[in-house]
Amino acid sequence: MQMHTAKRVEIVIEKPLESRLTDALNEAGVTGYTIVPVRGGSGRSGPWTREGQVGRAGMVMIVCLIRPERLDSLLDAAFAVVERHIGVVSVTDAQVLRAERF
Amino acid sequence: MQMHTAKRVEIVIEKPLESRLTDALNEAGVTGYTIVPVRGGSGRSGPWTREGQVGRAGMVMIVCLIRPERLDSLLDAAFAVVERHIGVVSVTDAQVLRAERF
Amino acid sequence: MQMHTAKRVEIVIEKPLESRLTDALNEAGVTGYTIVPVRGGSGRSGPWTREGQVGRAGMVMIVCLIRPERLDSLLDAAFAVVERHIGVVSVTDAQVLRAERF
Amino acid sequence: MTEILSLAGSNLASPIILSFALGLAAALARSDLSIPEAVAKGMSIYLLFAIGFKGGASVAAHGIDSTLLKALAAGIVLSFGLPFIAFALLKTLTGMSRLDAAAVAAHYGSISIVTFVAATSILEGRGIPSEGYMVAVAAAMEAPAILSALWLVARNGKGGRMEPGLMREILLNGSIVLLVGSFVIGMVTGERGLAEIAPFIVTPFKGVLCLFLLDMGLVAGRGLRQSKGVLGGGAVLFGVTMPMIGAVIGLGLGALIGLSMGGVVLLMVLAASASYIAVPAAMRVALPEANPSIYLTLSLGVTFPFNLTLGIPLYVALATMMIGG
Amino acid sequence: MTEILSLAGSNLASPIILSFALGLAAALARSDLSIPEAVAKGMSIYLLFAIGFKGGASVAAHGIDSTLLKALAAGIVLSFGLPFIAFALLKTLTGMSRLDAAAVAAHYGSISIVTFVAATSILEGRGIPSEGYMVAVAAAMEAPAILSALWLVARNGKGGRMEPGLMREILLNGSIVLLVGSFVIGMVTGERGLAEIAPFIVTPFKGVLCLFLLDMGLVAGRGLRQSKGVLGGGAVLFGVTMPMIGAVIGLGLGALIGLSMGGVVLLMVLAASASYIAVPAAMRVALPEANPSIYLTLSLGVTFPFNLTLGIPLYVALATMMIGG
Amino acid sequence: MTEILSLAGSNLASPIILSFALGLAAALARSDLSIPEAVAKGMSIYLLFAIGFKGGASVAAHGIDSTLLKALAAGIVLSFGLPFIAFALLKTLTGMSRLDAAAVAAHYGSISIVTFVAATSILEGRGIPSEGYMVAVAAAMEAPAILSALWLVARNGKGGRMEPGLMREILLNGSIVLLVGSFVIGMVTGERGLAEIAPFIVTPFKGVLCLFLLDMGLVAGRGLRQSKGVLGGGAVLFGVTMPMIGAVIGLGLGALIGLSMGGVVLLMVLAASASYIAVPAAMRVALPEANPSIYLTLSLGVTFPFNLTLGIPLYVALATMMIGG
Ligand SMILES: Nc1ncnc2c1ncn2[C@@H]1O[C@H](COP(=O)(O)O)[C@@H](O)[C@H]1O
Ligand SMILES: Nc1ncnc2c1ncn2[C@@H]1O[C@H](COP(=O)(O)O)[C@@H](O)[C@H]1O
Ligand SMILES: Nc1ncnc2c1ncn2[C@@H]1O[C@H](COP(=O)(O)O)[C@@H](O)[C@H]1O
Ligand code: NA
Ligand code: NA
Ligand code: NA
Repeated sequence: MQMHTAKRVEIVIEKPLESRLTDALNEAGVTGYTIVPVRGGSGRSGPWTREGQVGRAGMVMIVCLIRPERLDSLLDAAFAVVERHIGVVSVTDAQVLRAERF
Repeated sequence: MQMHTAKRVEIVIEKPLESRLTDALNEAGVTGYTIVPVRGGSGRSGPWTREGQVGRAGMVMIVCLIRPERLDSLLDAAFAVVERHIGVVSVTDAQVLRAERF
Repeated sequence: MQMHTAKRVEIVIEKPLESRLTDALNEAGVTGYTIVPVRGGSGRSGPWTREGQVGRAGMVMIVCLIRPERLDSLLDAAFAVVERHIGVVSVTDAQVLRAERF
Repeated sequence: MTEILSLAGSNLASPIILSFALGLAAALARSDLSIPEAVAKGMSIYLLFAIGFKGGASVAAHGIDSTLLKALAAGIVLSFGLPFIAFALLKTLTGMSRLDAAAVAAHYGSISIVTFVAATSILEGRGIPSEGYMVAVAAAMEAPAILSALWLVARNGKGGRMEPGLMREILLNGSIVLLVGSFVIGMVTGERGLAEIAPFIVTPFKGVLCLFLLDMGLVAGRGLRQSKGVLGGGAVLFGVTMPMIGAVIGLGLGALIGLSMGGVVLLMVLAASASYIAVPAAMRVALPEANPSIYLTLSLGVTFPFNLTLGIPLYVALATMMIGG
Repeated sequence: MTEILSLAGSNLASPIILSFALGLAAALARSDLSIPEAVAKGMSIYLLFAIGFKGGASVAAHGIDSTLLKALAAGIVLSFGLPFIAFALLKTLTGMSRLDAAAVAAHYGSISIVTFVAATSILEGRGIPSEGYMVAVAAAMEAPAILSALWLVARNGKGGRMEPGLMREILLNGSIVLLVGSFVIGMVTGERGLAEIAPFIVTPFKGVLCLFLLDMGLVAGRGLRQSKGVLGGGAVLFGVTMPMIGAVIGLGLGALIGLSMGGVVLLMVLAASASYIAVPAAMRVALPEANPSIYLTLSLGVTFPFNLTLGIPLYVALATMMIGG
Repeated sequence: MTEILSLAGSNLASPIILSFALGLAAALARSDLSIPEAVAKGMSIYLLFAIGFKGGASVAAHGIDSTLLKALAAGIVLSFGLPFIAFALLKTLTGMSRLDAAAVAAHYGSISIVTFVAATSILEGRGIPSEGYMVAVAAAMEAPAILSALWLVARNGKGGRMEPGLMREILLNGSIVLLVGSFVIGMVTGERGLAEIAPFIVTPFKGVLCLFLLDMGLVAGRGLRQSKGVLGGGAVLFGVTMPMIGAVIGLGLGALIGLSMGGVVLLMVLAASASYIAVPAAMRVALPEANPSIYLTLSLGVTFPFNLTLGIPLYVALATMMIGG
């Protein structure tokens, strides 16, 4: 099966920032992503869990598959949103089927 | 700790197709996978979110860890289901503990 | 954008063990992780789905990004918990933004 | 005419309709108001269970009418037949591809159970009795339209294969099973069973319906916003004409088989309403190339609000005029 | 005998049992009907809160009976003791490994709160009063059985260590805390408190129970389908014999300590029922090598339906015969 | 004084408060009791819808009081003004950074709708009438405090920019839209609309409130456990002093504009309570560097329980003394 090189970017960010991040991605030309719910986690600001979150809106995980040459613009856009906020950005090498979709 | 080379395949697909995909995986001899819910996303068919999806059944993410030599048969099986549908397939190199499980 | 080498560890484990695993990670000095819900899956102990799980508490997926040199102590800690239980551990090479966070 | 208007007016000022309007407005204004998916699904299970049970208990109380079988047959005929009319109308009014037109047609042969529930509640409010077994007719009308749509596509040699297992999936889909199952439970346990659980399924029913319609409004509004420009004027025209055509045919059939005035109204409503749960899911499997934005926006964003606000009062008025109340 | 049958018959035709049957049938027919996990959990929280509160309010109304402590003691003795009987029976009837047998035994010493709730509701329907504090007995019986099972395994030198923190986890598990907590609230606020929230926890109770049992039927049916062949004939026989043995011992103990007829029935039901929430979770931590399919299928797929349909009417009949009503 | 104590005592023994205490105790004891997020959100939607609707229906019944506008103005003034007092008090009592102090201040200008609901329910229990439009005042007080906090930060040249879109987000946040929307629906459909859905939004209301407060207790307890040591003594002192200051100012303003005794109590409660939903979300966007543990723990872990248990009876007693009942 014919595969194509891609980057898999995974961003964990606070839920109130979600629409700001996806807007920024859209502006950077990234229109493909998948949002996964997050049940809890831990980081420098301590542990938290989702059950019965009153007030704490929680986090979400956004997964983007993109062509390698577009990685930098994606990261710039993401960083501008994540910068002042709680959150993590990681990148992995990947292969994708159906490159016409990216 | 002894690690073993593996492939991590991540498939995002429409929920109504979920059981068809897992059936196809089973037939291709892939009996290990994990299904993660998806809260929303965006692609060529536009953005969507899960909250209050009436009619739109949403998507799911299926993660499979397999021995590298079985990748092709997995991809063939997955592609047969995904082909005509909305969805994304990506592959990453990975290492796993406890290879006897794969 | 300046990136740093890291490992992405993904652990799928039974929910009743979740707090034992995160305690073990904390003891091993791993304080950053994200917990993703799991909707269902399949493995040597057969397929299951989450809807209406009475009695079966289900699984969760824990994602940790760590510096490569800390991988071994993480895996030792994780393995001690996962060993006798149902569950899967995989590791991928990754790059992260903002290494000061790890 | 003035009577229709006053009926429509009093309908529009009901908490049910206003809750829908609130949801619609909130979504169009891009408020983040939302009802969790699990809660929305829980409410729809509640509504199906309650409406099925009440229908069954009412049949137990009044005995099985000789028209039951005729009503079931009429429903199935409507579900099979309406897609062909819808398809022809779409080809006339819009430039939609055959595939999209067939997918839309399937929705209009099938039914919207919430529209049915709202109609029941309006009839009750006006003291018009109706046959309890109409919920069974609703269940019978969910699936046949899908077959008509697939046949419309296959005739054209354009894919749309009936995947193995799809028929079983459609017939055993959750809402049909729950509706029929609770109808049978209601029939078996009768008035006594109903009395036991009435404080759960009868008295708070209308309130739950309000919250559910709030969610429907949110979903419809968000859908309209996201698929701006997907529907042309012809499609929107179809979305309000087709229900009226369906209602008139339902009126004729209902009168023919001798349903009560309330029963005729419910058959009209079933014919007029368009599916937005069972059929879309089936279309994603059977006709994946058809554009879901088109059929969801039409069914949920145009026809559902039309029926809820203007349609139902109109059908009640029509039936009153034709059959007399 | 005919009385038992007619009682069983009228029990079987209740909305509660039929809802369970509907769920079971839907799952076995592979319908996609399902109740969201969050909603199912919400309903179980509602049921626990309501049953605990009502028990406490009833104790506040009738005063603490001198038998309360005796009943608690009887419950704890049953929970500790029944696993040994279950273990011996399993060794006789099946070829299960010691580990699996011990894990199953733990479930049968502990209790199923939904079976208890269903029994309460049947007693109420027949106008048989019972002691309000029986919900406290139910809470007391959840955990001891786990210790017996671990002891059965440890005796064999086969792992099954009591992990640090596990005991606290078991004693403070959500359902025990909620049951005991709402019992105390009911006791403190008494009839006045109950009156304030009765329209929420009393009148719609039975209806919620129907939907909850629908879900239980779905889960049990799916479990049965997925673990076809896991249970041999001996295990199934155990699944219907053990509850009856438990019920008879409960009958003896209940009579001995002087419970009312209704109270005796409830103690029988507690002894007869098998856990499917607290104990399975504890087993995954303490005895991870034991096969969950075995104990879940037995408890949820065999014993629960047996108790719900035939068991409870049988226990009522037995208690009526022995103690008189 | 003894009257205050007896009132506080009878308040403390209500199912509502005890449910909160149960949740708090369970969380502090590290029980795994938890209410699914979707169910908790569903309950809060129910409460907002019910309280808004009832307020609107009551306005429809009693006519719009000439004080409505004055009350709205008073609420907005309080919401704008209280953050400045809170900020000054924090600077005196604690060593908090300006940023954290401003973020906390925003919470105390805004309101907690659950505290408001609990107060309504206590007033009803004691037969004290109040103006239905106070829910509109509650909605009007949610947002202005955020602007004051941002201004406090900006004055210092310390970021806290008003991001584009944030104002729209705050004004159209789900709880404001639902509260105002259902208020309008209640006003339009009036007593007749209320009668239709009263079995859903009126009779079971208190019971739902119990379960909701159980969840609030769980969340507050978990928050307190996780942020042990985050708050010093000065901060805790602030958490109980500030509500009393707010209440006294609310009392003055309420008396000034001529609210009824019940209305004055509700304005006091609004002034005394601190937001834990709308404002925290806004702060994460506008002042991300402020520490969420501080403001959430103060608002949810200190002020909310204080108001619920001691505050409300105190405010009722104060209002009774000053205005007479
Ligand atoms: N090293 C990490 N690996 C995975 N997720 C992380 C990591 N660090 C932080 N996170 C996630 O990001 C959230 C906020 O992190 P922090 O900003 O460090 O408090 C945490 O709650 C986790 O969900
Ligand atoms: N590049 C991508 N990266 C991650 N997820 C994607 C991507 N493209 C599509 N998806 C996911 O697949 C779904 C359907 O995509 P599409 O078929 O392009 O409309 C989207 O809603 C996303 O959840
Ligand atoms: N090869 C695999 N790839 C992804 N997930 C797996 C795999 N094997 C097992 N799992 C997950 O781990 C759970 C338990 O696996 P097992 O212990 O093999 O029964 C399954 O239900 C899956 O969620
Ligand atoms: Na139709
Ligand atoms: Na038992
Ligand atoms: Na305030």
